[in-house]
Amino acid sequence: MSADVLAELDDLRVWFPAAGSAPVRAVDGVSLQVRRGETLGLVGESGSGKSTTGLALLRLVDPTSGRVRVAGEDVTGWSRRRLRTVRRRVAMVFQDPQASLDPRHTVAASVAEPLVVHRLVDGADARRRRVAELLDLVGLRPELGERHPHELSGGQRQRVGIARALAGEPDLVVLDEPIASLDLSVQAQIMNLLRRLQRELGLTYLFISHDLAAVEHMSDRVAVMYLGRIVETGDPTQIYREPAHPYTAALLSAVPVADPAEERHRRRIILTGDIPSPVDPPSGCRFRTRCPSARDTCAQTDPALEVVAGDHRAACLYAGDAVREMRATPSA
Amino acid sequence: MSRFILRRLLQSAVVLLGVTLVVFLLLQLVPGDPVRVALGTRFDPQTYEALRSRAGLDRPLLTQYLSYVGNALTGDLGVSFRSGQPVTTIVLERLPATLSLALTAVLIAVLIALPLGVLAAVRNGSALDHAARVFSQFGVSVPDFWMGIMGILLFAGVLGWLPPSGYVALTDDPAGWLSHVLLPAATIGLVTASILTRFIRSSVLEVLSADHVRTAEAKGLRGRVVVLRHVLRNALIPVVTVVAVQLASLLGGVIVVEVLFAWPGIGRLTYDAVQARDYPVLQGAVLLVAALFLVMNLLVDILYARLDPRIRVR
Amino acid sequence: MTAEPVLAVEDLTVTLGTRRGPARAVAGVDWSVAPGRTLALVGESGSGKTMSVLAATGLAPRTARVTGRVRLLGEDLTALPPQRRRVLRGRHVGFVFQDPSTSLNPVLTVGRQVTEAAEEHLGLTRRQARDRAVELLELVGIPSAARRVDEYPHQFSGGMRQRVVIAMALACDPALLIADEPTTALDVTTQAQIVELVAGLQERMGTAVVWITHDLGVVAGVADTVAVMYGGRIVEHGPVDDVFAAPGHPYTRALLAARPRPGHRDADLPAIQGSPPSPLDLPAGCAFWPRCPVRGDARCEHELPPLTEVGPAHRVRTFYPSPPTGEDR
Amino acid sequence: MSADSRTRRALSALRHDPPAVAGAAVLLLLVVVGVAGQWLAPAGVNDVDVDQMLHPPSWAHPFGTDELGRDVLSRVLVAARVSLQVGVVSVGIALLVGATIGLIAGYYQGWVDNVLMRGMDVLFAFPVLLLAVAIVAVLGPGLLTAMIAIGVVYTPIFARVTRAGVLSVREQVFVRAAVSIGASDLRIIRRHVLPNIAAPLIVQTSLSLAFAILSEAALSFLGLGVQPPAPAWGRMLFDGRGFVTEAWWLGFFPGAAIFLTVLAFNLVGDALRDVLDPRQLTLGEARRSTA
Repeated sequence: MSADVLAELDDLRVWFPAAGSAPVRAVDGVSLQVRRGETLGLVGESGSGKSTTGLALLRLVDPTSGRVRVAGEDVTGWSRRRLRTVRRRVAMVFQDPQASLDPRHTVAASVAEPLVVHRLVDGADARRRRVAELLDLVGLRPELGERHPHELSGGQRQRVGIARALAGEPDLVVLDEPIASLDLSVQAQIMNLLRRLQRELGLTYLFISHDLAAVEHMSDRVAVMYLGRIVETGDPTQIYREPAHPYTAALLSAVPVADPAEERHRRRIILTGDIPSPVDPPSGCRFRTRCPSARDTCAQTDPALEVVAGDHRAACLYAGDAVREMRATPSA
Repeated sequence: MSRFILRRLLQSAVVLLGVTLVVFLLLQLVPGDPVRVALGTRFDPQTYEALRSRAGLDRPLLTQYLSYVGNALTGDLGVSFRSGQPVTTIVLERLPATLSLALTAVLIAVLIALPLGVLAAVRNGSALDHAARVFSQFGVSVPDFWMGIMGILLFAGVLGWLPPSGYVALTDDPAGWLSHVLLPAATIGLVTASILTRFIRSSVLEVLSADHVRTAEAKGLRGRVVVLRHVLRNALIPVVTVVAVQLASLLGGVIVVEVLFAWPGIGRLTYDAVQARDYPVLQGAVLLVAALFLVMNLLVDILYARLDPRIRVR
Repeated sequence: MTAEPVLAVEDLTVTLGTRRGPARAVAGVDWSVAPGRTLALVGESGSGKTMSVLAATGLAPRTARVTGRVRLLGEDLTALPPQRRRVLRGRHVGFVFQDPSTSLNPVLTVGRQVTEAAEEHLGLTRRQARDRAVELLELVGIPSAARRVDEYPHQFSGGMRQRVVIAMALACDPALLIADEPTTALDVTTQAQIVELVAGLQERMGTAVVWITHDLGVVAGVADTVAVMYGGRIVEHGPVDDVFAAPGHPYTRALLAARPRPGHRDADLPAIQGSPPSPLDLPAGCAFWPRCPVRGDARCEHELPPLTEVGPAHRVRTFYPSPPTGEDR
Repeated sequence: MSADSRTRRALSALRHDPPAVAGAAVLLLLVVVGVAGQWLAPAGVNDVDVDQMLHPPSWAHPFGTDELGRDVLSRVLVAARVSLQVGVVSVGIALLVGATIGLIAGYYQGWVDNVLMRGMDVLFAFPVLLLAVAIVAVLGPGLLTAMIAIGVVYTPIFARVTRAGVLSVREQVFVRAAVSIGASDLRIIRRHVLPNIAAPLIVQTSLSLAFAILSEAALSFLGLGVQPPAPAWGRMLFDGRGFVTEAWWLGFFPGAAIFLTVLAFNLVGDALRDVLDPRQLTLGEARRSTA
């Protein structure tokens, strides 16, 4: 793992035991690298396994198979105690700002927890000063430190979550749906804040979200996930213009555009049916049961991520052609 | 579904085994020699030797326990230190009295708590709601034996409507049984009613605030239909388990009420066994009650699974 | 030209009693929707968009004080006795709520729930109701409806459950369908299916639709007219094309600009500072004043701006409507 | 726990809740009587006065006299100490042992959880009073054994409440956040789990005190509590039941004392539940609040 790769997953599988049936294959063979300074976007719908992938990277969930490497170490089999040493390097920001803060603790106490756990400052004064710095860094008045989470707005709580994540001076921050439960106007504030912090502190982000527009806006590279697998990866603007995998095309086509004229006249690719059960995914390509241009061969082979052009890859036997075919035929 | 039952059966079996261990160990806690303590003034060597060997108290602890469990499985719970009669028959004789008292009490409780609890929730904040809350608050706090004494004073003493105590078997003379069971059953029933009222009220309140009830209102269904079809059905599923648990706990015979009303149930038997230091009978009574409790709980879980389609239909 | 509106709300005000004092969730709102047309109510949390619809149809919480006039198919609901209002609502208005996993009764079969309104209001027998249920489930695209009509909600996926809720809302062939964030809890591909489904049904049945959402993309796709709500009031109201092309109110403009657009990755987003107001302490003047980039003069803070015309049927509630040119989109 | 605003808000809410205030007042009175009972008592608890037997309530004997001519008021006052002592000590045992078991079972789960909780199920299988009676029967009646018996009997309830609290806190996102920060299990338990299960435990303690006092009264009613001539409310009721028709006060006053004490603990317990348990607060309010 070269120096500038902060975290890496190698053919990761995370299966959860399910009562009375085969295990749920939340993540079923995912490999990815997060390089220093970049924002890797992980986009997909519910059931795609994107959050589980993030949790596996932080070893908050035990992998069933495959390797997890963080900050140059293969931490796949490490015990919780041993993991604590590496925890400081990788921080996490959660979707629900209120749930991620202990209601009994003041804002200052929550932000200070990494400082105390890793003994980064000694003495209460130094800690108080550092907390004030962190709150200011995320655009909050230091006197908010004495408040409790329920006295703050959603946006303010998420800023506290970010301040806490930065307290341990991490290299990599995993953002799990950081703006999903915020109001529209507040979402923009938090996205701007995250970008500014990345520029100022040289942070690396894994940005997990179902919001395609936000992922495109935030990410240098993006990976689209479906039913526990990465189906397409590459430069977001390029992929959003020329998706190679039929699922990505359908996903992009499903996002409504905030322009009435365009929204009324654009041709949509409407997928039929529901996402299959992750307990026994379809044979061969797992998207074939919903893919408008699926062929017989799709049922036999389980396509790997093949290069389409440069850094742009897709896991489809007919990458590119399938999408062109879908767009040619009138919408379903 | 069956996997669920199997797991619960296994669990209950393990707990029952644990119960037999606790009941067996009770005897070991007796300071000194249980038989000598039990015989006390009535001590004579022959009975002492006979009882000791019958109970096999000289053998090592483990063998004693294993034989106790082995015998228990075949229905043999040893013999009474006092009368020498088999414990099993003594205890089973008293079961009908406790059963009839417990069932009557729970019936009274449900007849009071169901309407009161539901109405208090549906008319949340009304005078009835406050009354229900005061009633359940008071009911839970009243010592049942005090209520019994006051009941005897009023209905037997002052009004003379009911006998102060005593028991008549239902099978012998139903009218006589009824007049005797009313006061003790009401005493227990009021306490149980207040527990149930509180639970039913909060269960109904919780369902009333569920989204699907708002959906039903949106559909313009009549108030009664919304409550009957969309509230009660959901709210009463958990209530069934609470009622069953209350019934199961009353199977132990509410000792104080049975003592107060001279009701020859298992509770009274336990009290007499304690007075007479008749430990095998005490063990037998406690074991039977705990076993009944476990069986009731098992039935309740299975019933709950049948009632709630989310569990019944996988 | 406009047909008799299916539902018309005039000067609707809703005040809720909460532990921390009275909260004015809706402060004088007017809107209406004609047959076959779709009105979108858009706004952030606490804007009063859902409460205005619930209050209009008599579903506001008991502690709420509702004033103003609400005409459903010509009858003023606020003047009717509760029973009559209940019947009118049940018969002529269908509801689709946000969370499909809690909108259905978990212990009742899907078929029973879909047509119980029809039994109540159209007098269908149990037999007829069951057939109607299968018909409705097929109409909303649920495979093998005849078998699934006797299944329970937990046996359906999120998307399928929402289709059941839609079938339920259409059971009495209502004149109006109220959809309160019907696709917010769904994935974007499922959302596309549901939007497609509702559009198709509306066309076929001529139903008027009030669609509540906070997603501007959805508004652009479904709405004929749009009302932007903020702090319990409508701050902009007009045909969807005009409002999107030339937003008159600073808040609408800011909302449209705040969404990330493909290909604009380099620039930061023009975010609106602060957060939406709480109905407990609504400012006296314009509710958006504390966050408004324009803030023309003192009147904004103390005086409630009236609704002023900026185009045909296009009104904004601000002292500083932007000129109806489109240059700052 | 810092004097956070949630606790201040809780205390102020308590003040405006009449039943809670009444309950707290009675409890205060009980503690005073419990501590200073014998000095407050107008007469000695065992002053037998043959020609004063079974006198109805009067100025001299506000609660009347019993079958041995003893002043019932004095005996009730002194007996308060017994009930309070048994209640507090037994609930203390149950809280300590039960909460520890519940904490371990809830946090570590796996076979530890299974073994501990099956053990608790075993104790749960016995009706409360029946088990207490059995324990006292073998250990011999008396104050200490009553405390032990009631303590043992209420341990499972605390184990279950604690375990449920720990399980629900473990699922919270802020605990996962603490793990992601690298906090140790011990720190997570001390800083995050315990403070968040304090509320249900406080409520359970108050309610259990009520039931413990009822249990003590029942035990002493059956003659298995503190032995005569020491006064105990339950025993006074038992002795008085024979005279209930001609001397109503023998049955009424001791019973009323039990009832008031238990009611007080219940009122305070319920008030604490409404104030401390956020779920209670949000249940009604959230569902119908502004959308």
